[in-house]
Amino acid sequence: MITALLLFWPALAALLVLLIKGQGAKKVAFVAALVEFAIAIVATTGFDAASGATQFELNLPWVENAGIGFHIGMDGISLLMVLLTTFLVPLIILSAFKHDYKNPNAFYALILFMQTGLIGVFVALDAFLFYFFWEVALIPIYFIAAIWGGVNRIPVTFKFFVYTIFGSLFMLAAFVYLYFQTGATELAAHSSDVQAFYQLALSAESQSWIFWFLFIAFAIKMPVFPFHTWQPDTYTESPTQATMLLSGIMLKMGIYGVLRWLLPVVPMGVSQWDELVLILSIIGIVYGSVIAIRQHDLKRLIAYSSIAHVGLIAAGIFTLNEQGLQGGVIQMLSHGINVTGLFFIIEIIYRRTNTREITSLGGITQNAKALSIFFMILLLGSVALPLTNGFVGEFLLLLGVYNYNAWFGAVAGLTIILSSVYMLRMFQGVMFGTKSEHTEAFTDLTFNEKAVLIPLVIMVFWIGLFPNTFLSISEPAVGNLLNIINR
Amino acid sequence: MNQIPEIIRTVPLEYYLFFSTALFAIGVIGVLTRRNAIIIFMCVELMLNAVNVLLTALASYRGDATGQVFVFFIMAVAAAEVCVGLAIIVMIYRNIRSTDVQLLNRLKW
Amino acid sequence: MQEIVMPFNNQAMALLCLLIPLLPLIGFIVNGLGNRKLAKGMVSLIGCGTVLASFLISVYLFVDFTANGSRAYTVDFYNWISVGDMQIGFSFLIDQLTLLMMLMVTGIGFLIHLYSAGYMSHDENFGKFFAFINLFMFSMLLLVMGSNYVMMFVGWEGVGLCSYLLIGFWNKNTNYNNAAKKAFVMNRIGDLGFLLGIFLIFITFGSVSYPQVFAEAARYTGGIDSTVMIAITLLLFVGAMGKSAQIPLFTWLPDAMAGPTPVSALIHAATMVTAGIYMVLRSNVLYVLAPTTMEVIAIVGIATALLAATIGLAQNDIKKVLAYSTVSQLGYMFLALGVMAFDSSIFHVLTHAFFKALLFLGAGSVIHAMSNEQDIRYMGGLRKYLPITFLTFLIGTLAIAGIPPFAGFFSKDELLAHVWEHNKLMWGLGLLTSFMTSFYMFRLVFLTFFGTFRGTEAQKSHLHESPISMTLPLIVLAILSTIGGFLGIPAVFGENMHLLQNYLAPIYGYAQVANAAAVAPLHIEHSTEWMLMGISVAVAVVAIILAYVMYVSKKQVPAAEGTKLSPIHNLIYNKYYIDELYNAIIVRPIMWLSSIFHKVFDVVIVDGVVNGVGKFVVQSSRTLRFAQSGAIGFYILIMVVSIALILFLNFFIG
Amino acid sequence: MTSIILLSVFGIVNLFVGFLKSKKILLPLALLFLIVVFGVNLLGWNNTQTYFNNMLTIDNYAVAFTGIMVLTTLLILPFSQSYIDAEDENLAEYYSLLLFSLVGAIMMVAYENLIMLFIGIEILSIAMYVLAGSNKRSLRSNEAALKYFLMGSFFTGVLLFGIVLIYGATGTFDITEIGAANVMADGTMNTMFTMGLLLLVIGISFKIAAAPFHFWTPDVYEGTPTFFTTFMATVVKTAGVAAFYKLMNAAFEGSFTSWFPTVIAITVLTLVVGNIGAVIQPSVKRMLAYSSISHAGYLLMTLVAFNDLSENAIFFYSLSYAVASVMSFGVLKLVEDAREGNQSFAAFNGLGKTNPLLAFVMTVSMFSLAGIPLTAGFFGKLFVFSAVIATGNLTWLVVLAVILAAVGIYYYIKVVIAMYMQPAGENTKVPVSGFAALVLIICTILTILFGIAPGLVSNML
Repeated sequence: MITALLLFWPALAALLVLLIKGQGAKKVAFVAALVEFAIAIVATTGFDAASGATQFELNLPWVENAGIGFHIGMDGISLLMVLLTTFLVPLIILSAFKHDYKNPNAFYALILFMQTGLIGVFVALDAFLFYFFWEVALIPIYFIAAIWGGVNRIPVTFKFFVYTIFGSLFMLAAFVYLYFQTGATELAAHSSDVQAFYQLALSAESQSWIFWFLFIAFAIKMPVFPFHTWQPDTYTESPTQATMLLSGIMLKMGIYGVLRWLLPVVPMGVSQWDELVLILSIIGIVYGSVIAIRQHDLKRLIAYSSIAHVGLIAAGIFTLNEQGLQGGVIQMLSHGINVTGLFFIIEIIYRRTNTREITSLGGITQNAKALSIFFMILLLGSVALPLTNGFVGEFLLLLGVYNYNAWFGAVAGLTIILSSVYMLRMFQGVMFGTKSEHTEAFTDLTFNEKAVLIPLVIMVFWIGLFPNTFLSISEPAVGNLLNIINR
Repeated sequence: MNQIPEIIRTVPLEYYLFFSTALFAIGVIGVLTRRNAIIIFMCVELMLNAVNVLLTALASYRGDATGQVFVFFIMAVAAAEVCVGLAIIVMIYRNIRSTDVQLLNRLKW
Repeated sequence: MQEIVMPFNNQAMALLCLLIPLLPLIGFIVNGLGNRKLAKGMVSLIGCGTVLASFLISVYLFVDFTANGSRAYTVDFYNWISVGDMQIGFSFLIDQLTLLMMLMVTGIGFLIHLYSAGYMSHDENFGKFFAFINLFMFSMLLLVMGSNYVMMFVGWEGVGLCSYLLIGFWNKNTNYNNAAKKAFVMNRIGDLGFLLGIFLIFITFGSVSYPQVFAEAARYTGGIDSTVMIAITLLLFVGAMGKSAQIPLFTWLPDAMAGPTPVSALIHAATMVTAGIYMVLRSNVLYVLAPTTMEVIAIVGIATALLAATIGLAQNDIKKVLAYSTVSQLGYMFLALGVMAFDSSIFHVLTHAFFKALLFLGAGSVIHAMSNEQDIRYMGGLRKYLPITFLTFLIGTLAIAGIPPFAGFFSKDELLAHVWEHNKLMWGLGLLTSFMTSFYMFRLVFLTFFGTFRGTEAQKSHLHESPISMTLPLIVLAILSTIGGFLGIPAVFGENMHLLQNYLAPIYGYAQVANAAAVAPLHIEHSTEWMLMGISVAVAVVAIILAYVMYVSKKQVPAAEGTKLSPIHNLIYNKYYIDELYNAIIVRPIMWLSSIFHKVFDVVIVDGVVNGVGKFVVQSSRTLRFAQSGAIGFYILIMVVSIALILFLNFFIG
Repeated sequence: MTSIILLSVFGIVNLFVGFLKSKKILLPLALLFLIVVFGVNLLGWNNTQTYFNNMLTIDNYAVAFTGIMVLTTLLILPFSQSYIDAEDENLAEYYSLLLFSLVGAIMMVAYENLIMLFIGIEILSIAMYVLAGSNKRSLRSNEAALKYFLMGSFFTGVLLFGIVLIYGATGTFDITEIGAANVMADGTMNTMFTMGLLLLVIGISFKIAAAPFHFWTPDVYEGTPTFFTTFMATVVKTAGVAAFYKLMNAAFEGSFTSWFPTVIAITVLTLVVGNIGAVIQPSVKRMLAYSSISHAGYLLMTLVAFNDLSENAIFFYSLSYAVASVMSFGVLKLVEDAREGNQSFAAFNGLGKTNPLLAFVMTVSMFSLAGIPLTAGFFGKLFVFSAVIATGNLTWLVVLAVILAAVGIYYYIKVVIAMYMQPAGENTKVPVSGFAALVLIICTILTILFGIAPGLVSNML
């Protein structure tokens, strides 16, 4: 039941927020998101981390007689994703407090509504339910990005929308196909339940093409090279809150999809193509990093860096070894936290200077000590400095990839070098040097901004110092996953 | 005195078939080649009549009344179509003083 | 063979161990958050006090350790990362090597902190500076105390970060920032190698924890010089190259002189740069299993030593000379490692820490007095104004030149003796390096402290000896540089007088098992040893005389900027154009690639395909539109044709 | 049967009521009639009856589709507000024609005999010819009527010729008997039968606007007053597809192989033409016309699948499409009335600001038409694709449909962009009558309800 509560509370809250006129909406939305986080915490305390089983399950018939169930529940991986979502959403809402968006009720309601979609994706245990929430999460973010975004928002978000739906329709086709391969249950001739999918024994050939149908959908969402071209533009043009949602949480949908719906369902397809996927991912790492080196726009820079980071996660996950998978899971959390924080810092800088061009900035550190500290910490997390969150994930991921193939590991490891190049270049350009006309009167962080950044920074160190808190939650679930894959 | 169906049967069925197909085709060609709405409509009527001829013949050969009954249905419907069709054409003529269908191509692309 | 006791159950001792790195971390946090709010006195008290406390605890640990039979032990705090069968603990290993490094790091660290309290007293970011060097102490201590490779990596990256922060401490200056970035990136190149090495260790031995890895390695059945061992050791060595500034990753270190001088002394001379040597030494059991790697290390070491020494000959910046000398000395240390003279290497690390810290601090004192002038062409005759600085600096120079009885003499001599045994050519090159070292160091001394003052009048009027907080560390370090050598008295002066060797012997326990031949003690004829000593001292003295003749007697001053130099001089003066070379073969191609990826690949090809599909659809739509001509006749024609086609296909094709 | 009679009677009653001065009573009355018919129709559920010597069967199939069509008509009528307000519009006649044409539509889903099919199609079509030209002074309306009429009657001829050939081959008009007749053995008869079958398929394809017999659709939809276009896009299409499926299922199941290649070709062509054609349309109405072609394509996919999932898929898809169309055309009508007949995308600019409700309704309908979750359209597409994939060897068709569905999103979202992301400019608030608003809200609720709980209606047949 608590899963259902998690799932529907944001949607209900969204309706409530929609009714509130004026800027009061954000406060209600913030409180609602906090409540959601509290629910997630309650769920976590009741969660038996030692067991890899799905917990808090709810299985109702949805499309009766067709074997399509409203089946939700959480295992360790889901729980972590839910925690990430519920943790970030209040912060994202809070981060918008200083920004008086037009039609605030719609803006915040859409964020909350999207949260339902996101949570739904992470807890759905039925293929069609998963697809359902997958798209449900897309619609609000499209509107947020397209209505409150930058100058070029319309064509850019348009492309994003069509692009991602195009990919996910293939997933739908694959799901329908898989659905018809399942055996009969007492209720219906077929079933779209996750367990039914896991029990499928498909021929290698059909697994092979199903793999691509599913992978394209997930790859576009992540995005993995070469399906990434919607991403930098969309991140740049969207309002920062949308960018945070997209990069912090939504991107994880793709990775989560791979974990839940790709690897265990078509293991033979995976073993046939994983090398290619790894190569693509690793190309993405180098590619994204190298491009990031020369970007001038801060948001675009982080966007490209995100391609690199996600490439590493994808590579790690497709190694199908425990380090890679666990690394992927923990890195999803870390990346979510770091990238959200970095985008927020860019937003803070943009609010004060009206520019995101590195060349027009500089010397901010002289005026804003607190900002410098937060920026530095998040940046270090992002470049995977030990004792920050990024290190644990990257270490495990690189170890996983190295375990798979030493050369792949070595090339993927270039991220360590390249990320430091572009991140430090950015930091130096923005924070160091002499002040520019834009940064002359730069003011340090306000209370609100600190309130957003402090929890993020705490998490940077928490995951960095005590990753086992989170690793132990996902470990049994990852073990289960591996058992199913290696069945 | 022969029954009408019997008289009809004195001609081989193929002939009816060819005849009505030819008539139908003439109708189609008429529709394709003419520009006057009324003549096009006449050609459509020709097509319907081709059908009627064939239907009658078939019904006779089958010794089945339903086919012939259907002819009446077709005639009734054709009459209704004529009413509506001519009304439409008249309406158009009032507006553009012509029944040339080629003058009507505002709706396109 | 030394067994490592684990786990260690003494809570109080565990707390003490934890306090050693933790105290500087607390100092970092307090000073960092209170940067502007705390009084400078308070800041220095916290900054120096925490390090002093760490030093004292280290001393206590050392005493305790020796008193309790010198048994190595680990202190486990908690399980840091645990995935499947990989358990990475947050734990420390206390053994002879660790203790030695701890004492050196905290001891010299404290002196430099003290020095900084004076040197940086006029800086507006005084608190920030102390925070950063405290953080450095924390990282460095983690590096040396960690009980597994990942912990070492934590410290490894941590010191890299501090190095970045401190080199770019005066961050308004873009050149300084670039130097900082360069240091960090170059270190990271090495770090990648290190990391891959750790992966390979984990895959080979199933653990990254020293006790397990070393025990496994001692039992290693793959034989000497197996591919895996060479790969592991080479990868680790790549890490060492980055951190310890060896060819090809050395160019960051001279640039790193952009940081405040105490930073150069602490990080880029005495402690951090020796991390590479520590790492090799720590992994000695792995390295003795891969003699090929050792050969590579030796070659890289001697090449670095020689290359840096030649560059040092022509530098005019007081800190740059010292920087190249540091690179050169580090090369020496690797040379020693390469010939498996582990003890000599750490011995040289130790003595080098004393005299190089001393030299840097002395240089700092000079710069302080000269109002931030660093070019020796504008100095001269400073011994009258800075007597203590001069004296201590001279002692340091004598030490580095290898003049007995100063510290450098012992370590360098022992080192060269090992090299002689291993390879005569290397010894010859080593001797050449020694000659050049002696020459450029005395060139520095003569140009700085002798002759007449060549600076501006304004500078001259400001010349003054540094305050006590700065001179005190100089004096202490000078004393250490003088007597430090007696830790390792060579066998010619008496058997078993080599304290360091005796002390460190247990850490080669596993290596003894794995490859006893490699760590067999050196047996060198006393006559040979006497001869080697004689030659090296003679060479050093000749170099000093040469330098004296050139710079004191003939009063030569290096050519001013822009003067036409002879081709070789020009080459050396411009550091063999290595930076330019790297720029041309690495930086520019990456930048070019970045543009190509972005502008051509991303925008034109990948996005072009995506947009192309969109355009194709729109174009199809536009084309399809023409079919919808609006003419009834045309419509019916097409439909009739379609009907005909359908019938035709069904009856004549299907 | 009762509903047919009732509708006929109500149609006539309506004409008489039209003599009254006030037109105010007409709408409530018509709605009342339809509600009665809807209720009466439901009585036929699980109560199969045949009439006229087995020429009509009111079975669950007929009841279900009649339900959709009556419901749709109910939902469409409130958009006639502009006719109520206008003095010179013959509202009573329009209503009656709609009611009469509904009779034809019901016959099309309840026929057991090709004669009834023909009569039903004609009743429906002739009424539509008139309604297409109902705006007598508009040349566009005239042109639409003429095009519809000429082409429609032409294809009536084709359809009839097909029926006659079938009759010639089998000697009967009864679809069950046709299905039972074994004509394949006889060579001559076989040719005649196949020819008839193909002409029949072509004739009905024309009625449901399947490519390449779609040419009338964009023009006629555009020219016809929007109120009636709505009816065309919903009731006519639903009736056509239901009739098509029933025909193939009852009469031509045995000759599957002889019509399958043609139908699949038509399906593919329809999907392509509909979706691609809609992409660059500058007018929302014309875009919706092309979109309706594409939906005919999706509906035809069920016919291609031709298995036990098809019926429910057709039903659900028709329902979701009909409701979404009522919403989209309804909003379009309101908007064009307020913008002096402007049907372009620009007419929708800033609707999100001026009329949040209309914009929301339009968005939901666009998403439903595009098949995006949370709307009924998603499950419509899901069921259709399911039916096709269940055949096992037509996955490529689904892939094609999926790609074209993505193209579909491209043009549907353009409306949403215009409404929410473009500035309103000159556009002012669109007046919405209470009835219309109510209908739009009901449709939205239905769309979302079926989008969340499709199980409510997905397994009725």
